[in-house]
Amino acid sequence: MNKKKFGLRVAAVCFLFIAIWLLQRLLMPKYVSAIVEGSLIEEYYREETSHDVIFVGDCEVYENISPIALWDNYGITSFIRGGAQQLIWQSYYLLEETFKYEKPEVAVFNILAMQYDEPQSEAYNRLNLDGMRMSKEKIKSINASMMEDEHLAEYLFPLLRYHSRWNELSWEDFKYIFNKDKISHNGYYMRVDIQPVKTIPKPKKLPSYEFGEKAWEYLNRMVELCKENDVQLVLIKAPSIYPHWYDEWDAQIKEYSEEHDLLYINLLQKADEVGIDYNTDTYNGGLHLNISGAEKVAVYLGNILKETYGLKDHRDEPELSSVWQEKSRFYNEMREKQLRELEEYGYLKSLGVEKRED
Amino acid sequence: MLFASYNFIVFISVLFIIYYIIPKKYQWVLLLLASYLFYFFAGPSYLIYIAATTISTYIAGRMIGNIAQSQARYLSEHKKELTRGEKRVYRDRQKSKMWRWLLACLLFNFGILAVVKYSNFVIANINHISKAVGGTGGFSFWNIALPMGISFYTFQTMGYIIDVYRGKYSPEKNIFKLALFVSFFPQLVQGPISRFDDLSQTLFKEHPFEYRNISFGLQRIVWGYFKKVVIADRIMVAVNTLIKDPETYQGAFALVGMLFYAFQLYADFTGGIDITIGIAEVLGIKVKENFDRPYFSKSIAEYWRRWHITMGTWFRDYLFYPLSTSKGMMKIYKFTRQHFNPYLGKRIPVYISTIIVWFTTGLWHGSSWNFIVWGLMNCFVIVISQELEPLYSWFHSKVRIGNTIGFRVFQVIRTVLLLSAIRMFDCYRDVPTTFRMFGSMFTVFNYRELFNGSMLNLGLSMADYGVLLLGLVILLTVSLVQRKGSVRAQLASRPHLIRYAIYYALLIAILIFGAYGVGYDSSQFIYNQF
Amino acid sequence: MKRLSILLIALLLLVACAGPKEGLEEVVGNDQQKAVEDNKSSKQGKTDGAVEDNDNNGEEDKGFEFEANGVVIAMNAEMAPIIEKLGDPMEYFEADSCAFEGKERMYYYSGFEIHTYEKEEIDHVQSVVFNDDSVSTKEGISLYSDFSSVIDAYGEEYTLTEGLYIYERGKSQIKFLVEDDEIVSIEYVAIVE
Amino acid sequence: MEELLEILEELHPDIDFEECDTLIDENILDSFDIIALISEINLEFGISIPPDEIVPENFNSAQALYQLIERLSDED
Repeated sequence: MNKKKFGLRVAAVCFLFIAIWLLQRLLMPKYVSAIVEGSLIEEYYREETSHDVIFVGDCEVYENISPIALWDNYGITSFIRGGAQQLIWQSYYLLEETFKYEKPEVAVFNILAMQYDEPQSEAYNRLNLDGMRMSKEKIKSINASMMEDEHLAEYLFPLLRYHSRWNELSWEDFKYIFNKDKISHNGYYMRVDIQPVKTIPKPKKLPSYEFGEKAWEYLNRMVELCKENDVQLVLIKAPSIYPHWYDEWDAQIKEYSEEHDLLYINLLQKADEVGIDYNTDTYNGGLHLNISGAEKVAVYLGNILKETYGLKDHRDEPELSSVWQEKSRFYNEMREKQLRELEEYGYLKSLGVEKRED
Repeated sequence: MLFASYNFIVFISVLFIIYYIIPKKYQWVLLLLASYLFYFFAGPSYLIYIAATTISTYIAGRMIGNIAQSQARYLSEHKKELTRGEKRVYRDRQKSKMWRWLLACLLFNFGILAVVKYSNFVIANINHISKAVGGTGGFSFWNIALPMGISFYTFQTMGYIIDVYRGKYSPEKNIFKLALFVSFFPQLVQGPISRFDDLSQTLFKEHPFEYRNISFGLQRIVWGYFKKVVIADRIMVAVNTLIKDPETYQGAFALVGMLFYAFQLYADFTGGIDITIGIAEVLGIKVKENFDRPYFSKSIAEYWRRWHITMGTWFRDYLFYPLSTSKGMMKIYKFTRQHFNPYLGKRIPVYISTIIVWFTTGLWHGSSWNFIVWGLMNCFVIVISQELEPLYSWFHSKVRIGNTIGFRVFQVIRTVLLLSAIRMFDCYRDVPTTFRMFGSMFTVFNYRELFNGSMLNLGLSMADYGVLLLGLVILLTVSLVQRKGSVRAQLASRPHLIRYAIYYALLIAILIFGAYGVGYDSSQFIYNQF
Repeated sequence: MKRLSILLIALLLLVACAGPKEGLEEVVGNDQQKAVEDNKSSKQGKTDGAVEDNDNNGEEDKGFEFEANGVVIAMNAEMAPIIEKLGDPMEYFEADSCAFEGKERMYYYSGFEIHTYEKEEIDHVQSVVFNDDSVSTKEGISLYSDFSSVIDAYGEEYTLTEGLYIYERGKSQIKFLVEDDEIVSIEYVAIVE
Repeated sequence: MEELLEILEELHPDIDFEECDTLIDENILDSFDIIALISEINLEFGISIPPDEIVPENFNSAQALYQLIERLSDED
């Protein structure tokens, strides 16, 4: 085989791989205008400055806490690495991965995910895993999360998963093939609309109130991981009224946190203290807080974190200040935009929210 | 491990690399290990079955070989002193010894096949009869898993032992080589059914790395996946919707289901065989072709010589010929000849054998009456057209259209329709349903419904139909190009740019348009039943 | 007459196959179909299907149903007509599912509640949960009765995990949670594909 | 050879078997003929032609067929 022929063959193979890689970029969902929750995990990699606090957990962190309010009130820098129905092992591996980039002072984990001991759905796995950069932790997380009919290959090469989107491609898929707009505020998903709590569903009796073995295992590992990295672990239960947080569960976490000398804050119990008004601070009947509620939680939590762990106020540091000023600007701009939209249409049309009938 | 699974692709990729790295004299050993690993993934307990077949056949083969050897030695040593009659007596005695070994081997191995594959069918039939005569029909079904590919490797291995018995070649002395012949993994799942003398020529050889083999083999594999994953697995969604609910999908939909199934079966089966032969080709091994553009056949008899060829020749060599030339058949021949006429004498033994062969063929396909009826229908059509032959000749002598292209196209289409109609038996759940559905094509006039959007309720979208149509065009084109010889060889003489454009387009088409992964869950489920 | 016979033969051509006269292998064209079918049929259990009675046991497929005020509530049934018959619920709650569209809705009626799931934007019954002993299953079981009554009514074919007895029928389950031989929870659940 | 030609001519009186060497290739003998032939040969010569000898080369001409019969009877 002569040199020229060999060179041609190499070029041909490279061309193939580039073509496939481009197709993969094209076919992966962009999560820009619908299901924006899918963008949360990857936005962490855009951060250029470090954080005092890292949040992990399900929608009860990324919808209920405003990092911008933490900065504005206490000069605390934070990021929420939350995802829809994030399972505890996904939270654990996200923390492990985060610690490779930075060592925050505090890690906060929302404890509701303890209820799941098994992978729940492929779709939620995707929202939490696809955004992660390739790493050992990502693969471990995938292996812990896969449903029975999922394959590692489909995570390593998402084209295998998303190839069937070829007939639903939209302009957006081409537009954001390389770069996407930022949609979150350090992992916080903003909503300004309001839907008050009208009913609190009755809790269903459960056969067992014991958390599962796997859930405990990862909680233990999370405690260990934080200890090793010299990070303070804080457990919280966000003030969402549904899914129901059982007293039996609360007791177990209380006991566990005392045993391991962790701070456990049940914000649901302390909703009055936090100042949550379930008539104005939630956008979907008490499941998730809106921006008003998220800011109240941030103020309340920030105070505790500052007092307990002596977190520094960075507001007088010019470099950080300018970064966070830009974040605040984007935050306020989006709030204004959503408020305007709400006024105009009566609901948040751009987020694909359905118009409410009531 | 299914062909269309990530595991399998990783498996063969790793195998290909190791195969050409290790010393060449161990290549066949690697293949044996790989085959057993492949089988292990299918179900560890299945290994017992394939090992039992291998060992029993090995022993029987060696014993028959020894007898044949000692017979040859004895005859040449005593060439002079033995009379013709004495030789014959000696030979008959030896033959009957060999026969006993052969018989034991056949009974043992076909016995295994019968038990694992047909016992529940037999039990179901007994229960049915017993219920009909007022009994309880209370035999419960056996819970035996059917070892993967057992019909294929049993047939292949029994072909070997019969050949050894017939003295066609001497038995393999190395049991591990025989084990590889029995279990060679690319053809384990769906054939082709190879002959030992043919396959062993390349199977145990040392194979140097040859670019052409690899390149052609990989092309064939990609082509196979295209047929299987893009076409067969996609159309399967609609086929399953149609045949699972015969009450809803009658008339026009039965016709659509029939045609779709023909399309699916072709793409799936020939695609699978392409993958098999392609893998073997990359390994430097030559596996016999199993298809010869079967849907261009002009008659059912011709179709059966061009579809699943290795199966057909197996039945011919090991069942039809022995049966039709057996002592019993000769007696029937003589009897009918003397008491009726030579015409009947010629036909009756052949037809009896043919019917038996087709019954067996049906049964081989599956343990249900559907398949038996399906086999007998094929037989019926072939016999009828045979008997009507003089009429056709007369017809053609009156109407001279026999050689026009139009008439040939008509023959081809008629043959495809006919065989598709017969194949409805392996779609629907039972024989009466099949007849009902066939009838509905002529009695239920809902052909207009095909155009009111109900085709989009079968699980396929407009885009899917687009892909299928394109796939059909590509299949047809390739088949037509094939008439001029190997498509890959023709491609190889084209400029690089065109060649690579075609390879890449095919590969990317599989990646993008393949009906695999999430979103095709239902088809995945159906797929597993194969 | 001649015409007629030509027509007849033309018809025969359609039905049967006139190949040219062929040699050795003519009648022997006994090939095979599909490897793949080999496995398929066995796994599909066509074995049984071919010979067994076809009259499907309708009851078996139907699944468990709850009946309240003469209204039948079957699992996976569409919810709209049920609301129409039952009247407006005493209370109503809807829960967004995180990130994706589709809501879980809960309708509270006297003694029980109905949960629904969305499929193609239509609400279907996901589960029925008993809230007090004013309602009972079709088989006559209500909350706080003895567990033995369940066995009497539903038989022994249950699966048991941590005090939860689950019976399955068609695309539905009925679950009894038992503490100290007393039924403390009764729930109908749809099996959703 | 004579007996063999007799058998053949009985099957197809119209063919010149001494000349023709494309009996199979030209589809003169169909499978019925082959099977009948094997039976007749068995009756006439007492020789059974084993299934693996049923290949076109052995049946293409009367000469080839006769050689086959010779070969098989030689073994006895």
